[in-house]
Amino acid sequence: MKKIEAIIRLSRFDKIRDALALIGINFFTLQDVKGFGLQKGEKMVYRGSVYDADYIARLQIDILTTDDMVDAVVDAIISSGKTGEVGDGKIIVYDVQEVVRIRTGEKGSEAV
Amino acid sequence: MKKIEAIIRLSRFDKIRDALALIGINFFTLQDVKGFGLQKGEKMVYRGSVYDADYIARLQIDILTTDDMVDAVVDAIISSGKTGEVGDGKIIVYDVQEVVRIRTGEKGSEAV
Amino acid sequence: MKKIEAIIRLSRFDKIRDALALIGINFFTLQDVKGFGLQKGEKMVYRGSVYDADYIARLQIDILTTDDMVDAVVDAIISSGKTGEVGDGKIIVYDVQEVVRIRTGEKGSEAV
Amino acid sequence: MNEAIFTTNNLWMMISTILVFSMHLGFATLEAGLVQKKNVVNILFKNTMIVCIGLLTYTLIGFNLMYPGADYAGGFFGFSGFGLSVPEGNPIDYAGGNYTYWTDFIFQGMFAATCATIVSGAVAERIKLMPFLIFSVVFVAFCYPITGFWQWGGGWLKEAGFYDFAGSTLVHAAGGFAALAAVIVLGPRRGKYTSHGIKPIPGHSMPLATIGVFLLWFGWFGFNGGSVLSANPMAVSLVFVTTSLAAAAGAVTALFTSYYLFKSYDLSMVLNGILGGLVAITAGADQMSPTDAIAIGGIAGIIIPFSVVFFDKIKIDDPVGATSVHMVCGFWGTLAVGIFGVKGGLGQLGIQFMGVATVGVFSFVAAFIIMYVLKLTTGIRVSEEEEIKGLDVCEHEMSAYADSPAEQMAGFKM
Amino acid sequence: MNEAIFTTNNLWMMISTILVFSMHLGFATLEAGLVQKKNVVNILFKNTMIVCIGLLTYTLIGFNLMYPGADYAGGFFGFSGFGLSVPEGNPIDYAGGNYTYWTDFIFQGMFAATCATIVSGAVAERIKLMPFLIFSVVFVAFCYPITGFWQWGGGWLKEAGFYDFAGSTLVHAAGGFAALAAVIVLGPRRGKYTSHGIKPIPGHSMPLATIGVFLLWFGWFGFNGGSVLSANPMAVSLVFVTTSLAAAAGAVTALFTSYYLFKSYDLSMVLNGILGGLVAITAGADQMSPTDAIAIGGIAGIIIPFSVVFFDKIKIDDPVGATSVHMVCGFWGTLAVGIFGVKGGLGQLGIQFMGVATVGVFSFVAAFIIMYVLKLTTGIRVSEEEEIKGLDVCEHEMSAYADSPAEQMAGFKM
Amino acid sequence: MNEAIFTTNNLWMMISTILVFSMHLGFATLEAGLVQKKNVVNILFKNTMIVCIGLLTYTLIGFNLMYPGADYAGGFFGFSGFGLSVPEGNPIDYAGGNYTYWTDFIFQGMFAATCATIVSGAVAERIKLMPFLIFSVVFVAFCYPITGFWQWGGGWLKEAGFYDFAGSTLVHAAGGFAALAAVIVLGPRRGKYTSHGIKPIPGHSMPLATIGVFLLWFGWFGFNGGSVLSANPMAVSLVFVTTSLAAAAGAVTALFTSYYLFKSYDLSMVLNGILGGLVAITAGADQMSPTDAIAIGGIAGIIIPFSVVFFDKIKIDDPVGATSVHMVCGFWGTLAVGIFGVKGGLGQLGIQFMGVATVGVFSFVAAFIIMYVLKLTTGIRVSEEEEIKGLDVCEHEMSAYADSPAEQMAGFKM
Ligand SMILES: Nc1ncnc2c1ncn2[C@@H]1O[C@H](COP(=O)(O)OP(=O)(O)O)[C@@H](O)[C@H]1O
Ligand SMILES: Nc1ncnc2c1ncn2[C@@H]1O[C@H](COP(=O)(O)OP(=O)(O)O)[C@@H](O)[C@H]1O
Ligand SMILES: Nc1ncnc2c1ncn2[C@@H]1O[C@H](COP(=O)(O)OP(=O)(O)O)[C@@H](O)[C@H]1O
Repeated sequence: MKKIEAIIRLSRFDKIRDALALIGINFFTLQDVKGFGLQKGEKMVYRGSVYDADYIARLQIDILTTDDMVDAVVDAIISSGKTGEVGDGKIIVYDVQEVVRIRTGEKGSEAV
Repeated sequence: MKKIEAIIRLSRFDKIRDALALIGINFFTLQDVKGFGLQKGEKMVYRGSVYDADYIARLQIDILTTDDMVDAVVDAIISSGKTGEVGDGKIIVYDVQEVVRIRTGEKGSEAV
Repeated sequence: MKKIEAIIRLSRFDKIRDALALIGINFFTLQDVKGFGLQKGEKMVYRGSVYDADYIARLQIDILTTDDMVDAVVDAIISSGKTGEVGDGKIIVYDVQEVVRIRTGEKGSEAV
Repeated sequence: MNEAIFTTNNLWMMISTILVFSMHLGFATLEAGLVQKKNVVNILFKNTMIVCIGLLTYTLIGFNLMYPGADYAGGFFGFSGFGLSVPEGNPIDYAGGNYTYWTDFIFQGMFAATCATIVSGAVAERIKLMPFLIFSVVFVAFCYPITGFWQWGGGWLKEAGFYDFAGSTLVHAAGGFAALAAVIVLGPRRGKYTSHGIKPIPGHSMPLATIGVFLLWFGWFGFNGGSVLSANPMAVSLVFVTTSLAAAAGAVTALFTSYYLFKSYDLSMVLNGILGGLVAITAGADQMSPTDAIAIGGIAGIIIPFSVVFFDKIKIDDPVGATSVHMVCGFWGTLAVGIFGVKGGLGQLGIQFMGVATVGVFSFVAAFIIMYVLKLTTGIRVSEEEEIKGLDVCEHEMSAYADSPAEQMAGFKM
Repeated sequence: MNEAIFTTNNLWMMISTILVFSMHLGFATLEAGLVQKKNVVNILFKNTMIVCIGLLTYTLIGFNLMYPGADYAGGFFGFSGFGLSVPEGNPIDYAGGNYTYWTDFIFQGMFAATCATIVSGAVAERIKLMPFLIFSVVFVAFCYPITGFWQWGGGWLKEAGFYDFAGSTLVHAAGGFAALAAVIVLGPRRGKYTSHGIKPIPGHSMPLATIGVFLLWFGWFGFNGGSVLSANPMAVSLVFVTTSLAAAAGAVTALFTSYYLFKSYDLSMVLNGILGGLVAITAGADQMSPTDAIAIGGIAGIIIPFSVVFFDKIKIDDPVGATSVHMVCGFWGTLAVGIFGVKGGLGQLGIQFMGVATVGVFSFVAAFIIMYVLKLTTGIRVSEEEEIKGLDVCEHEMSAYADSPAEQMAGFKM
Repeated sequence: MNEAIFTTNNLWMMISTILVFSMHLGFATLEAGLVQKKNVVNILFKNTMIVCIGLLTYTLIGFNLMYPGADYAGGFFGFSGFGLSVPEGNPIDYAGGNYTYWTDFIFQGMFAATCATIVSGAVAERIKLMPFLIFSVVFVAFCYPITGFWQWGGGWLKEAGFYDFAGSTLVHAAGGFAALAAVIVLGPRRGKYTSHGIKPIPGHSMPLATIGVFLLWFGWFGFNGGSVLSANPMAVSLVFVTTSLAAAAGAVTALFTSYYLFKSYDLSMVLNGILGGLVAITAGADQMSPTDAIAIGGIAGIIIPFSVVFFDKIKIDDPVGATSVHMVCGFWGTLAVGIFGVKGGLGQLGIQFMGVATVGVFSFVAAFIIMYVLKLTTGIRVSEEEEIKGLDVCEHEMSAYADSPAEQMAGFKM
C-alpha cells in the first residue's frame, strides 16, 4: 500500500479531481496548507507598507492506493496539475505499513 | 516507531479520545481535513440550486507510538470510531525512521 | 529522500524559519494543527464556567529533503525551536519512496 | 393641543418605532454571536421570521387584543375585532395629540415581536424550526397581547395600581418566563451537562455579540423613550439619562462581580450586565433619579453573573442568558419601582410583586402548554445527529460561512 | 405655515437622510455577505466609493439635472447649471415649509447613489474596479438624474399621470435594469454555468447578509417615510405601516414559496423576499391600506424565488439577486399602483406600465452602452487567474480576513 | 420661544445623542476590525467599558467640570459640585428653548467618552486592560472636561475668539494627542519595526472595519448636526451637507493619493480618508460652503496616507491610525476655520493655531504623565508571551471566534 501526498495549486484542484476520477480514484482527503517555495506569495499592501505574503495557499491531497496504481496516479496529477510556471507543487509517495477501514476492520487493499 | 493516522468522523472524536486515553495514549496531533469518499456530503441548497457538498468535514488524528502499541491503538480507534455506516474513515500505519522531542533532543521511544 | 515533520510552537515559527534558511532550506509546507500533549491548553472562562482548552494551536512544518540533510535540519529545528518548557513539540523523520516535481516531472533529489 | 406639537410628538413615536425595530437586529446579532458556528443560519432565520410574523399577527389580531378599548377597562380579556381600522375623527384627537392611529399600531407592533425573540435565544441550537415558528405565532398573537392588555390596555393590573413603564414585566419578564418554560420542556443541549460537570459551549463570534448589545442599547432609547408616548422634553430626556446610566452601571458592576467570582474579565458577562441594567430600569425609567437609575442598573449587573451560574447549576441551558437578563432582571426592575423613586413604598412593592408574578406565571404556563403540545405532536427537538451536525446543514441545507480556500475553489467546477 | 412645523418637517427630512445613508451600509454588508471570501475587500471598496462619488457628482451636476426647476416642466431634459446655490428668500418658502434647500439636496443626494449600488452587487466578483467606478460616475451623474427628472423633477412622465411615490421605478427598476445590462455585457462568473448544470457559489457570510437586510429595512423607513417630503403625521405613519407590512409579507411568502420549490428553508430567499416586498411597496406606499400592502409585498415574496431561478436558467449571473429584487419587484410594485389602492384602475395601470417600461429601457440602454464602451476601451473584466485568486489580492493587494494562527504569527518577523 | 419649537429642538438634541452613542459602536467595530484575531475580545471589552465609564464619571464630575457655569467665564478651571441636579425654573428656559437639562447632560456625556475611545485604538494589542481603564477614567473625568471647559464651557479660549464648532480640537485633537503620548510611553507592538524594515500587521476583518466607518459617519450627523444645539433648519441642514461632502471628498482624495504612493487601492486608507474628512470639517461645519467643505475634506484625504507613512517611519505604532485621523486631521480642521469660510483670515488662523496647540500640549502632557505613572506603578504593557498569544486568551481567558469543526465538537464532551 502506498500513500501519495500531492501539494497542488488551488486553481488546479478541479482538473486534478477529474483526472483522478478518470483512473478510478474517487477517494481522498484534502487539507488547506501554506506553501513556502520558489514561488513567492502575492505582493500585498497594508496601510502604506508593501510586503510579500511569504506563503501561498495550497491544497494537499492525500491518496491511499495500491502499489500498482502509483504511477497512474502520479501521471494523472502531473498532467492535470501542471501549468509550467514555478509553484506547481510536489507529489510525494510513501510506503504504508497498513491501512484499516474503521467501518469494517478490513485491511490492506480491501480498505481503500 | 510508528505513526498512526486516523481519519475520523467529527462526531466520534470524543469517544475515540476516551478510548485512546484508556490505553494510555494522551498525546496526539489533530487537524481539520475534508474527506472525499463513499459517503457524500450533505445535500445543500443555495438560492434555488440544489447541490451536494462534495466533501465531508473530518478530523485527522496523528499518533506517534511504539511498535508494540500499534494494534491496541488500531483496535481502540475501530471500536470507538465505528458507526457501521459508510464514512467511518480509515486508519493508516506508517513506519517512522526517527522521532525527536524538541525540548530535550531525546529520540525514539523516549520522545513520544 | 526523507520527509521531516516538525510540530512546533507558533511563537517559534520565525526563529525556526530563519534557522532553516541558514542551512539552505527555504522550501516547506506549513499547516495549522492542534496539539494534545503534556502541555495543556490555556485556562478559559466562558459565562462563569472555567475550563481548559484541551489543545494548543501549533504549526506543523513538512520538509522534504535528501538523506544527508536530515541531521542538519533536525539540529536546526531543535536549537531554534526549543524553549525548554513542556510543549516544544516533536520532529518526525520518514522515509519517502519518491518525490516528483509537478512542474517538470523531475524525481528524487532533483525535485526538492 | 396644537398641530406643531402633535407633529413633533408623532415624529418621536415614529422614530422610536424605528429604534425598536433595530432591536430586532440587535437580538439577531447577539444571539448569532453566542451560538456555535453550525447553528448561525438557523438563529438568523428565526429572528428574521419573528419580526415578520409578529407584525402580521399583530395586524390581524394582537393589536385589538391588547388595546380593545375602554369598554374592557379593568378586565382580564378583551377583543375589538380582526384587522386594523382607522377610527373616525380628527387624527390629532386619537391620542390627545401624541400620535396617530398608524403610529400607535406600528410602535406597538414592533414591541410585540421582541417577546418571542427573547425565547428564541434561550432555545437555540436544538429546537426544530417549524415548531418554534408555530410557538412564536401563538405566543405573539395571544399570550403577549393578553398580559399586555392587563396593564397597558387598561386591564385589571392597571386598575390595581401596578406600574410598568416600558415593559420590565410585560415584555421582558413575560418573554423570560416563557423562555424558562420552553427550556424546561426542551431540555439542555447535548453535552452541556456531563458527569464531569458543566461543559461550556462558547459562542462563535464575540464581535457579533457585541454589535448586538450596542444595537439593543441603541434601540432602547426608543423602547423606553418612546414609552413616554409623546416627545415631552423633560420626560423623554430624563428617560434617556436613567436608561443610559442603568446600562453603564450594569456593565461596571457585572465586570467587578464576574471578576470576583471567576477571576476573569468576561466580555459576555459585561454584555449581559448592560442588558440586565437596561431591562431593570425599564419598569421605572421615568420615575427614577440618575442615582436611583445607577443603583437599579448596578444591582442588575451584580445579579447577572450569579443568576447565570445558578441556572447552569440547575441545568437550565440557556445559550444566551435570556432567563437571567430578561426574567430575573425584569423581575428585579419591576420590584425596584416599589423600592426606589417617586412610587417607592411597601404598598407599591407588594403590588409590583403581584403584577410581575401573575404575568410571569401566566406566560410560563402558557408557554409550557404550547411547547408541551408541540412536543407531543410535531416534536420540538432535532435528533442527536442533527444537533451534532448543526441545524444549518440539517434544517437549512446551508452553512453560514463558506470560507475555506477549498470551498472557494469548489465554485469553479461541478 | 408656521416656524415650528417647518422645523419639525425639516427635522424629519434630515433624519430620513440619515436613514437613507444607512442603506449604503446595508448594501455594503448584504453584498459583502453574498460574495466569496476572496472578493470581500473589493465589494466593500466599491460600495464605500459609490456613496462618496454619488454625493460629489450630485453636487456638481446631478441635483440640477434632476431638479432643474419649473422652466423645464413636462420635458425630457433640463439643467440649471453646475454646483449648488441657495436660492434667495426666506428658507421656509423654499418648499412650502417642508424642508430647506440644503436638506433637499442632501436627501436627494443620498438617494442618488443607491441606484449605482444596485448595480455593484450584480456585477460582483468579476468586474474590474476602475471601469466600474467610471460606470458609476457616469450613471449617477447623468442617467439617474435624467429619468428622475421625468417624474420627480416634473418632467413628461409626471405630466402623463405616472405615479412613483418613492422610487420603485426611478430608483429600483432603473438600477435593476442597469444591472441587467451590465451583467449581460460582462458575462457570468467562471464556473457558475457548467455543462453539468448550475454550480451555486455560496456567499461567505450569512450574518453579514442578514445585517444588510435589516439595515436596508431600517433605512427604508427614511426612504419611503422621507418621500412624504414632510412630517405629516397621518401620511408618514401610514407609510411606516405599509412599508413594514409589505416587508413582513414578502418574508413569509418567500419562505413558503421557496420551501415549496426547493424543500428547504433558504435564508437567502427570505432575505430577498423582505427586500422584494420593500421594493414593491415603494411605488405606492402612501396609497395603500395595510391589506393592500400585505398583498403587494406577499406577491413580491412569491415572485422572488421564481425570478431567481429564472435568471439562473437564462444564465444571467447575479450573485446578490439584484435583478430579481430591484428590477422585477420594482416593475411589479410600479404596476401595483394601477391595481391596488386609491389610484387602482386600468387607465392608471397602462400609464404605470408605460412609465416603468420607458425608464427601464432608458436605463438598460444607457448602462449597456456605457459598459460596452468600457469593455472596448479599458476592458471590464478581470483575467481568469485574477478571478480565481480573487479580486482582493489582485486588485487591492489585501485580504479581507487575516486570521489563521500562521498569519497571526507572520506579524512577528520580517 | 414657543413650546412646539422647544419640543422639536430638544427632540433633535436627543436624537443626536443616540447618533453619538452609535459612534461608540462604530469605534468598537472599526478598532476590532483593524486588530489581529487574537486581540478582538480585548478591544471590544475596552470600547464597551469606555462608554459606560465615560457616562458614569461624567455624571459624577465631568459635566460640572466642563460646564461649571457663568461664574467661571473666561477662566482655566471651574467646578460646580458633584453629581447632577436639575436647575430650578421652567425647563424651557434652561437653554433658551433649545434643550432640557437632561438632554444637555446626556448629549455631552456621550461626547465625553469618544475622547478616550480614540486612545484605545492607538494602544491596542499590547496594553494591559486595567491600567488602560484607569487611564480612561482619569482622562475622561478630568482632562477632557478641563480643555472642554476652555472653549465650550466658556473659558479662556472662547474669550480669545477661538472657534471649534463640534470638536476638531476639543474632542479629536485632544484624543489624538493623548493617543500619541500613550503610544510613546507604551512603545510599538513587538515585531512591527524590525531591522529589515516595517512589518505590516494586517487587521483581521475588513468588513468590521468598514461597518465601523459607516457607523461613525452615521453618528457624525449627530455629532456635528447636534452641535448646532437646536434644530434650526438652515443651520443643521447646512452642517449635514458640509459634513457629508467633506467625508466624500476625503475618500476620493485618499484613494488617489494612496494609489499614487503605493500603486494599490487600499481600502484601509479610503476608510481613514473618510474619517479624516469628517474630523477636519468638524471645527467649522457650520461655517463652510459646500465647496469649502470639499476642499477641507479633500485635503484631509491627501494628508492621511502621508501621515500614516510618516508615523510608521518614526516608529509610532498606531494600529488603527488614530493619530493621523484624529490628531493630524483635527489639527488641520481647526486651522481650516482660519483659512476657509466666513471666519477665514490671518488673525483667526493665529488664534486657531494657538487653540489647538494649547489643547494638544495639555492633552499630550496629561496623557503622558498618567501613562508614565501607570507604567511605574501597575505596569502598562503585557509580557512578550502574552503579546504573542494574544490578549484575549491571556487577559480574558476567551477567544473571539470559536469556530473550527474541532472546537465545535469540543462542546460534546468534557
Ligand atoms: N522541500 C520541500 N518540502 C516540503 N514542501 C515543499 C518543498 N518544496 C516545495 N514544497 C511545496 O511545494 C510548493 C511548490 O513548490 P515551488 O518550489 O514553489 O514550485 P515548483 O515545485 O514548481 O518548483 C511549495 O509552495 C511548497 O508547499
Ligand atoms: N483512498 C483514500 N485515500 C485517502 N483518504 C481516503 C481514501 N478513502 C477514504 N478516505 C478518507 O476516509 C473517509 C471515509 O471514507 P468512506 O469511503 O466515505 O467510508 P468508509 O471508510 O466507511 O468506507 C473519506 O471521507 C476520506 O477522507
Ligand atoms: N505521541 C504523539 N503523537 C503525535 N503528536 C504528539 C505526540 N506527543 C506529542 N505530540 C505533539 O507534540 C506537541 C508537544 O508535545 P508535549 O507533550 O506537549 O511537549 P514535549 O514534546 O515538550 O514533551 C503536542 O501538543 C502534540 O501536538
